[in-house]
Amino acid sequence: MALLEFINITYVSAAVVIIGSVGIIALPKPIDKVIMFGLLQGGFIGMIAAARYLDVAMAAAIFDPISTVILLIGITKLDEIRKKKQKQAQEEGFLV
Amino acid sequence: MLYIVYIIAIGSAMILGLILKLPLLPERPMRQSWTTSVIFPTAVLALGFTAMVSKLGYLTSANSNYLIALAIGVLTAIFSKFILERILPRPLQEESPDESQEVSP
Amino acid sequence: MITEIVGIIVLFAAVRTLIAQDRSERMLYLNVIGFGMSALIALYIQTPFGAIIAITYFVASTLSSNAIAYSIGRVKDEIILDD
Amino acid sequence: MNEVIGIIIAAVISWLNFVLIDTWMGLPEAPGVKGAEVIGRNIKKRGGDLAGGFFQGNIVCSPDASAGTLLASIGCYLIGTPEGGLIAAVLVFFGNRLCADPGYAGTTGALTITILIALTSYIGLTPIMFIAGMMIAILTIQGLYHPASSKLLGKIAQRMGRYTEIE
Repeated sequence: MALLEFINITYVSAAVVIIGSVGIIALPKPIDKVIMFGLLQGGFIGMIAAARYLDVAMAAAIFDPISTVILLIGITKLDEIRKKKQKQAQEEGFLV
Repeated sequence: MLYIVYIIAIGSAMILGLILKLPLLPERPMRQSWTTSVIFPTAVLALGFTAMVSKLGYLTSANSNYLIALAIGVLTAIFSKFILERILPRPLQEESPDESQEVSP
Repeated sequence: MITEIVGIIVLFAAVRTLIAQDRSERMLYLNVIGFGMSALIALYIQTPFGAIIAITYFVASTLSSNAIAYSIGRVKDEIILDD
Repeated sequence: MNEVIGIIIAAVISWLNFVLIDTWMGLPEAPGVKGAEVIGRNIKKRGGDLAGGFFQGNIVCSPDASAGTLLASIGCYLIGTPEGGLIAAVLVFFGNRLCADPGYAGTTGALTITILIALTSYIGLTPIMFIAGMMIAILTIQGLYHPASSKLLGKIAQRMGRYTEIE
């Protein structure tokens, strides 16, 4: 039961951040990376609150969905451009 | 003793809401309508704002409590009549065809 | 006692998020992380401002979950360029 | 009261509260936003029920009665028993409107759990037990095994007459 002493907000948030960064590095698809980035944001705010910087935690909690939305807009546009380019390449190859 | 403040706030908000011609209940089916009515959300907002002012420590003397509660009710009714639809508009239904048209040329 | 229960639930959900096979299965586990982290923040910071931070964090995480779930429906199978 | 028994009783109360209110407010009927439909279809593809899948997708995509239960317990624990729940109800309402949802389920859940906390404080239940109980309740819905929990939610929706009509 000595292991239960390590279950507090500091160690749990650090473990969540480590799991999130491992997921960002290891998973191949971009939207999986964004989901693990959402996991990392939760652990990050927990780490800030564990050090009692409450105003920084408030600002980070407000700015997190904005960063996620900007990443998702970029991923969606890039995917559409790649699919269009692939279709164009297929048509040109068909013509040639 | 403190519960009289909540009753005054809810009562003034509902009466001013009825004067400003808000509907009493949303139209049926009630769980999918976006109409701003007297019961929901005006009464809930009046309860919450009164609790905020009470916890911030502005309800001290017995005489000015009732005036503050009356002012909260009036401001809540004006807020839900004129400002709530403007800062939190109801969402558009389907916008996916427009974006695909934007990208295609 | 209560902190240990919530912490073990958060660690369980985080590990299942990493090893899940499907994309929308990950979204459900991420929701459990949102609940658990806001409960941990409220249990650690015992002032009224802690409650405001917990509520703000929960609403913000739900907003980002909404955006991710909307774009899962639009981007079905994306193209990966690996050099 | 003993702490373990209190947590178990609080878990049962919170589970009944948020499942009944969410079902009554029509979460299994239709996906409110488009992301909920994606999650519901995926759960059905893995062997679950479509109405339960819409229920779980709606919980993910906007703060509903489950969020109202947890946040009102937090408010009652840190701010004070009647006032914290009311403040949490207002903030959940604004969050619901930001997520493109009318917001009936969240505020109703927050107000009812505030009344329940105020009533059960006479037999020795404290708000901190409700926080742990709500965590256990949300783990049984979203975290363990999704086909079984979605089938259970679908049966409850059929019993209450809120089953989905979308195929």
